[in-house]
Amino acid sequence: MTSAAPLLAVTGLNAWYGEGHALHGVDLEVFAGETVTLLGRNGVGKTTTLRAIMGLIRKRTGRIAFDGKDLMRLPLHRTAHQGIGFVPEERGIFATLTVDENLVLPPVVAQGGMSVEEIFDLFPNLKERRNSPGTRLSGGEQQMLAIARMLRTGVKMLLLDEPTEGLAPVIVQRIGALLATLKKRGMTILLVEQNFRFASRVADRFYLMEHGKVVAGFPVGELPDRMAQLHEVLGV
Amino acid sequence: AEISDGKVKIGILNDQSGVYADFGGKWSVEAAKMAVEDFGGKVQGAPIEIISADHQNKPDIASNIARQWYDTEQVDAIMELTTSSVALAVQGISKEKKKIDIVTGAATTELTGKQCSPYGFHWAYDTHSQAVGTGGSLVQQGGDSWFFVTVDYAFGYSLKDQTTKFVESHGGKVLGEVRYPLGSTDYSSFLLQAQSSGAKVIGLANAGLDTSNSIKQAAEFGIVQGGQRLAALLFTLAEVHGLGLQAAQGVVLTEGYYWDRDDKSREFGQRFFKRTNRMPNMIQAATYSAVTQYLKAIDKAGTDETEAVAKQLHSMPVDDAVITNGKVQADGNMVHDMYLYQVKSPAESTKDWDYYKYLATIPGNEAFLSEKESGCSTAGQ
Amino acid sequence: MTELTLREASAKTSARLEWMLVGLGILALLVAPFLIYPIFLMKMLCFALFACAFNLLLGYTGLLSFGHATFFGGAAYFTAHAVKVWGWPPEAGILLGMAGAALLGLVMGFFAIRRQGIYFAMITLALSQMFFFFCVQSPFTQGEDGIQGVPRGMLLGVLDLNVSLNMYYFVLAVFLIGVFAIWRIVNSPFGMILRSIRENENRAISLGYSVANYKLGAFVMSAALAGLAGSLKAIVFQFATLTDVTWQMSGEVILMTLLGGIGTMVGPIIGASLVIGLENTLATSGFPVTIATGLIFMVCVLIFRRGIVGEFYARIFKRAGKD
Amino acid sequence: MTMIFGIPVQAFLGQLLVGLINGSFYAMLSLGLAVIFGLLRVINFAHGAQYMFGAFVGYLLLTHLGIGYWPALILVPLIVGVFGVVVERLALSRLYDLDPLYGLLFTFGLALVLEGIFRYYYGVSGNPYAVPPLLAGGTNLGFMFLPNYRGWVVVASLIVCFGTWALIEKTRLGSYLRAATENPRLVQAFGVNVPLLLTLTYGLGSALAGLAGILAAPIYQVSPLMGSDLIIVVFAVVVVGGMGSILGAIVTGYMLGLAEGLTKVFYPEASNLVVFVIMAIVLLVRPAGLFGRDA
Amino acid sequence: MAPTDLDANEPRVVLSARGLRRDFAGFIAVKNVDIDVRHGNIHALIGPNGAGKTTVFNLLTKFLAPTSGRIELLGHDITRTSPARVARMGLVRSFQISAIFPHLSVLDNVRVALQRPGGLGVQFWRSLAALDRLTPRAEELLRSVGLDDARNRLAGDLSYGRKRVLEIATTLALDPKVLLLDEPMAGMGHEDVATVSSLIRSVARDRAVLMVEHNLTVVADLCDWITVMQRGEVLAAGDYATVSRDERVKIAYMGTADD
Ligand SMILES: Nc1ncnc2c1ncn2[C@@H]1O[C@H](COP(=O)(O)OP(=O)(O)OP(=O)(O)O)[C@@H](O)[C@H]1O
Ligand SMILES: Nc1ncnc2c1ncn2[C@@H]1O[C@H](COP(=O)(O)OP(=O)(O)OP(=O)(O)O)[C@@H](O)[C@H]1O
Ligand SMILES: [Mg+2]
Ligand SMILES: [Mg+2]
Repeated sequence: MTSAAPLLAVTGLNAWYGEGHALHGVDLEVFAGETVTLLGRNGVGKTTTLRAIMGLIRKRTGRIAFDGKDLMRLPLHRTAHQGIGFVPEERGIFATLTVDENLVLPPVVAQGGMSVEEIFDLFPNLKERRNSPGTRLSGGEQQMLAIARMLRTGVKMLLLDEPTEGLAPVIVQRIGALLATLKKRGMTILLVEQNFRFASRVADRFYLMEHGKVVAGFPVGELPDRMAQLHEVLGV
Repeated sequence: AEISDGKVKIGILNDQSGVYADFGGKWSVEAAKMAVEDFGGKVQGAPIEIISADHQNKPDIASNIARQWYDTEQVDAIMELTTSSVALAVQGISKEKKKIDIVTGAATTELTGKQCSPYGFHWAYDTHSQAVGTGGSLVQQGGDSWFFVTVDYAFGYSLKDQTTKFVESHGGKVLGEVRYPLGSTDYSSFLLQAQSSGAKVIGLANAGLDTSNSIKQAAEFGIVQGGQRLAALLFTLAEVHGLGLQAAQGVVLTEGYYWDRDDKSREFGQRFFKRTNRMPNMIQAATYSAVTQYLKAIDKAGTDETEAVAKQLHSMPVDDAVITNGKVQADGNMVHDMYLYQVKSPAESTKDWDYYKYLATIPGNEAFLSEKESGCSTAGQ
Repeated sequence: MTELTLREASAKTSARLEWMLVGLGILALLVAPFLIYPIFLMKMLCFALFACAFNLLLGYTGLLSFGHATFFGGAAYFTAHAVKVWGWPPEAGILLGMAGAALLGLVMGFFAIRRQGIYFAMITLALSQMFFFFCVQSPFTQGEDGIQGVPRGMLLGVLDLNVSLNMYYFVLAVFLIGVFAIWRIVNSPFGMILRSIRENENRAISLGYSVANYKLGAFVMSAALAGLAGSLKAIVFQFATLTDVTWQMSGEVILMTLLGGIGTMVGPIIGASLVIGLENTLATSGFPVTIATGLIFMVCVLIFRRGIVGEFYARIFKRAGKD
Repeated sequence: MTMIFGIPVQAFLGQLLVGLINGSFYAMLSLGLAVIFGLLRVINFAHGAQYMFGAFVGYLLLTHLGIGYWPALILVPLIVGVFGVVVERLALSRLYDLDPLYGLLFTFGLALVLEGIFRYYYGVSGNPYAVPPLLAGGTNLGFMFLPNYRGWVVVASLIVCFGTWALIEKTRLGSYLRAATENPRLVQAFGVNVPLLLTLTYGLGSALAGLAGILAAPIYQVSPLMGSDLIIVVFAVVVVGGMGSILGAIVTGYMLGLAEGLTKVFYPEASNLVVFVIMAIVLLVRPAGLFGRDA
Repeated sequence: MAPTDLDANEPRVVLSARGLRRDFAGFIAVKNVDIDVRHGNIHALIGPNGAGKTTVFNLLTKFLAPTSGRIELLGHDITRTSPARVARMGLVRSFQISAIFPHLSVLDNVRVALQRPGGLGVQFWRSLAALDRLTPRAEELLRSVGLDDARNRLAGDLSYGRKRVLEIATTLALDPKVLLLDEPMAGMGHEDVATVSSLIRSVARDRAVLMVEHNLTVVADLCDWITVMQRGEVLAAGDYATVSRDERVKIAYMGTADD
C-alpha cells in the first residue's frame, strides 16, 4: 500500500483567511486506496487544509501534488478534473435544485463513476425524494447526497469534511458502511473527523493537527499507544 | 458706418448630437454656408464667416457659447437656436448685448410675445402657424370633428389650444382629448381611445419621436384606412422620410417650405441635396433664408451695426427660394405663407423624396399672430 | 523604518500638499475672471459645488445616488420662481432653493435608504425620473421653455449682481462657503460616524448608531448643498430649465466625481472643471459629446478608478514610501 | 353595452390586451436584467442600449444585406449576444471583485457610447422597419382590432420568457446557473468552468435584449433613443419584482404592463408614473420586492 | 476549575430569551431556545457548526427578527426593538469576522464608540477637535487592553489577534451591561488567547458576558455556565463539568471516543 509514490502529497502548505494565518506548514501524504483521517480540535485548520487542497482558498503557499501533477497553479475549476472530489463541511446542497439535479450537478471527470441507478441502489431513500428541493432533506440525507453526487463523477479521491457532523448515530453507522464500500472499490479518502470513534473504525492512518500544523502521523495499529497524546490534544 | 472687425461672422447654434439633431443639426450649418456662397462670400467688401456649435440642448452651454461668441469672437448674429429653452435664453442674451438673433428651430410664440426682443427674429414657424395651418384649413376640407392626442406639457397644450380655437372658429368641434406623458413609447392605448371617439380628424399635438411613433402605430391599427385623418401638428419632411411613406401616408401637416413646391424651391432643394444627400426640411431651408436676408440687410444698411441691420430686417420683404410673401412684424415675427400638405401613399410617390401632396395655402397674416395679439411690448413702440 | 512612520509621513505630506493646493486654488480663483471668461468660471464653480455635494454622499457615506439632478435642477426652479415671479431678493431665493432641495432629499432619502448598493442607485434614479415628469407637466416650470429671464437683482439690497464681477465674486464666496461646509461635515464628529458606517455598517449599528438616520441625514445635507449649487446656477444664468433635472445630469455629476476622484476633497472640483471644459470644447468640435462622456466613464472604471486626484495621491504616497 | 368602471367592457378588454403587449417588452427586458444580475451581480445599465442595438442590427441587416425579419429574428440575438460576450470578457470580468457599483457605472458608460454612435450615424428621427408581410394587417377580435404583429409579439415574448425560464429551471445548464448563483465557488470546485458560465450568461442576457429590440422594431421607430427611457422603467420593474426569481421578473413585467395599460385608460397623464408609484409602495411594504428574498 | 455554587446566591438575570425561533425560507435555524444570561457570569454558547449559535446572537442583538419568541433585556421586552436601540440599552456584540473600522486609526476606532453619548455623533458643524475630550478615556481603554502603543496606527494594519482585542476595547467603551462575543479567540495565537481570556475575565466582573467559543480549554477555564446547541435547539445547559459529562453532548459535540 505504501510502496508507490503517494497519490496526494502536501508539503509546507500555508493558508490565510484575509490576514488570519490559518495553516502554518501542513505536510501530509495519502496513498492510493487509503483512508486517512485528519484529527484535531475545532479550529485547528482541518477544513482549511481540505479547502486549500481544492484551491478554494486563494491565498496559499507550499506544494500540493496529486497523481504527479502540481495543483497549485491550476484554476479552481480544473482541480476537480484531475480526479478529486470535495464534500464540504456545510455539505453544499443547492436549495434551488432538486435532489436529482443536485446529484447530476458535478460534471463527470473520468470513466469509472457510478451510474445514477447504482447510486440510488446504494441510497434508496434519496430515490424516494428525487424531486424535492435539495435542502428539504434531513441533515443525514443531505450528507448522503453530498457524498453520492461525487460518486458519479469518477474521481479517484474524495475529500470528506466531517461527514458525520450533526447526524444521528444510526446514520453515522450507515455512512461508516458506505465509506467501507467505497474503500473496497478502491477509492482514496482523506477524511476530516471530530468523531473519534467513527474515525478510528474507518481509517487506515491518522494525522493529528494542532495550530495549523500536522503534529503527528500514525497508522491505525498504533492507536492504543497514542491514546495518551490524543487525550491531551483532543481532550478525548 | 462700416463692417465691424472687418468681417461678418454668423454663429449657427443648434443641437447637433441630441434629440433635435435631425431637425436642423449639421444640415442647418450647411444651409447657412450655401447662403453665404450664394451671396458671393462677401458683403460690403467684408468676408462672411459661418461658425457653429452644438449646444447639446442645454441652455447653459448655449448661453455660455453665445456670450463668448458675442464678447470675444466678434460674432454679429446667432441663428437657428433649436428648442425653446435655448432660443429664449440666447434671445435674452442677444437683447442684453444688442445683437441680432434669428430663430428658425424653435416653436414657442413667446419669442415674439412676452419675451420678444427688438433684435430678435423668428423665421420659419411657430406653434400658432402650425395650429392655424392644420387646424383651420382641415376643417375647411371637411375635417370638422376632432380628437386630440396631446403630449402632457406646455408645448402640447399650446398646440392643442391654438388648434382648437381655429377648429371651432371654422365651425368644427372637438370631441375629446387624451393627454399622455412625454416620452411614451406605446400609443396604441391613446389611439384606440381616439379611434373609438369617432372623430374625423385625430390631431397629434406632439413632436419628434412621439409623433413618429404615434403615426407608425396608427398605421398598424389601420386608423387611416378606417377613414379617420391624422393631423400632425408639428412634423417635418425629415421625419416623414424617417417614417417611410408606408406608415406616414395620409398624414396631414403644415410646413413653410417644401422642396417640390415651385421652381425656385426645387432648384434650392436639389442644390442642397447635391451637398448633403438629403432634401432640406423647413428649418434648414429657413436657416438659408435667414442668413440670406441678414446679409441683404447688411448690404442695404451698409453696416453690420445692430440697430441699423435690425431696422432693415424689419422693413424688407422676404421673398426667396424658401419663403413666399414674407414680411417682418414689429414683434420680430416674420410672417409668410404656410402650406397644408398631405403625405402621399407609396403608389402616388413617383420619385425620391416625393412625399407631399399640396392641399392648401394659409396666407401669412392668418397663419401668424399679428403684432397686436402677440403680447410683445416693444412692438408697439 | 516602519510602515507606520511612512504612512504618517505621507499623510503629513498630503495634508500639507492639500493646504498648499487650497491656497493656490483660492488665489487662482480670485484672479481667474481677469484671464478666463467669467460666465464659464461661474458655471464651473456651480458644477464643482454640485459635484462636491454629491461626493459628500458617495465618497464619504458610500451611497451612489443616481438622482441628484432632482436637487440641483429642483432648487434652480424654486429659486428662479421665487426671484422672478414673487420678486424675492436673490439671497432669499437661494435659501428657498436649498430648503426645497433638502425637502426633496428627505422624501427621496426616506425611500432610498431602505435598500443598499445598486438598489439604492436604481431607486434614486426612478424617483428622480418621477420628479422629472413632475417638472415637465407642472405649469410653474413653464415646460420646455423653462423659467427664463430671472433677474439677478441686488444682493442684500446693495450689491448689483448684474455686474459680471460682482456676480463672480458672489458665486466664488458661496462656492467657498459650500465647500467649506462639506469639508466641515466630513471632518466633524458626525462625519466620523459616516465614515465608520461606510467602513463597517454592522459594527456601527452594534455600537448603537441608528445607521438609517445618519444616512438620511447625509442624504439631506448632500441634497441641500446640491440645491445650493443649482440655485446659484439659476441666478448666474438667469434661467431654470428641464436640462438640469434629467437623469443625464445625474449621470454627469457622477462622471465629474469619478473622473476627479471619489472621496477626495479636490477631486470633484477638478472633475467638474474638466467635464464642463470638455463639453464646451466638444460643442464646437463636431465630436459627439455623449460618445466622449461614455468613453471617459468606461476608461475611468476600468483603469482609472481612483480618479485624477486619487491617482495623484497614490503616486505621492508611493514616492514618499521610497525615500 | 356592458360597462366596467364606466367604460365599455370591450374597450376595457382592448386596453388590457394593449397593456399585455407592453408588458411583453417589460418582461423580456427585466428577464434579461434579472438573469445577468442573478449571476453576475451587475446591474446592466446598457440593457436599454442593447435593446436599441438589436433593433438597429435588424434594420441594418435589412437595408444593407437584404436580410429580412425572420432570419433577423435568429441573427440579431446572436450578434448582440456575441457583442455581450466580448464586453464581458474585455471589461466586466475585471470588475467582479469590486463593488457592484462599478459594473453599473461601466455599463452606464457603454450605454452612452452605443447610443451616441447610433445617434451620430443615423440621426434621431428614427428609421422605418416594416411589419413582415406574413403578419401585416390585423384581426378583428370583436372587442378590438388587433394588429397581427402585436399578437405575434405577445406570443413570441411568452415563448421567449418561458423558454428562458425553462432553460434555467429545467436544464443542466440551468442547474449550473442556479447553483452558481447560490455558491459559485463550490460549483467551480466541482469542475464547472464558472467564468465561462458568467460570460455566456451576459451573452444570453444581451441576446434577450437584442431579441426584444428586433421584436420592437416594426412597432416602434428604430431610433437610438428607444432604449434609454425604457430602461429606467424596466429598472423600476426589477425593483418591484425583486431579484429573487426568474419567474418573478417575468410575472412582474407582465403585471406592470397591465397596470400601466389600465392607467392609460383611467388616468393617462399618470401612465408613466404608475410603475414608479407601485415601486414606492412595494418598497414601503416589502423592501425586498414582490418575489425577492431577503438580502 | 471548581464549579461555582450557583444556587447559593444566584445573580440576577440580565438577558433572557424564551421560545426563540427563526426560520429561513422554510428552514428552521433556531427553535425553542431558552437562555438566561446572568450578571457577573461568563456564559458560553457552544455547539457544532451550523447549530445556530451565530443566529441566536443575531436574534438577541436584533440583527435578525425572531420568527417567534420573546427577548428581555434588563427587564424590558426588546423583542421588537431596533438593533441600534438595543445597543444603546447596553447590549453590545462583537462579530465572528472581526469588526473594526479598518481605515480609521486605533484611537478613532475607540472614540467612535465613545462618541454617541452627549450627542457628539450628530454634530456636523463642529470640528473634529470636539472629540479631543474623549481621548483620555479612549487611551485609558487602550491601555487596559495593551493597545496603547498602537493608538495612531490604522486599525486595518493590526494583526488578527490585536484586531480582536481592539474590537473588545471598542465594545467596552460603550460600558455595556451585557457583552456578546462571537468566537473572540478565533484566529488568535496562544499568547493572545491568554491576554484576551484575562481581559474577558476582568471585564465580566461587573457585567454579563455571553460568548460563542470553540476552544474548549478556554471554555472550561473561563465560563461559569454553558449552553450547548445542536441543530437549532438547546441540547444541554449547565457548568462545564455537568455538560461535559452529558452523553448527548459528547455525541453531538465533544466526541465519544472515551478512554
Ligand atoms: N472564512 C473564514 N474567515 C476567517 N477565518 C476563518 C474562516 N474559516 C475558518 N477560519 C479560521 O481558520 C482557522 C481554522 O479553521 P478550520 O475551519 O479549518 O478549522 P477546523 O479544524 O475545520 O475546525 P472545525 O472542527 O470547527 O471544523 C480557525 O481559527 C477559524 O476561525
Ligand atoms: N440568512 C440565512 N439564511 C438562510 N439560512 C441561514 C441564514 N443564516 C444562517 N442560516 C442557517 O442557519 C443555520 C445556523 O447557522 P449559524 O450561523 O447560526 O450557525 P453557528 O452555530 O454559528 O455555526 P458556526 O459555528 O459555523 O459559526 C445554518 O444551517 C445556516 O446555514
Ligand atoms: Mg472544519
Ligand atoms: Mg457562527
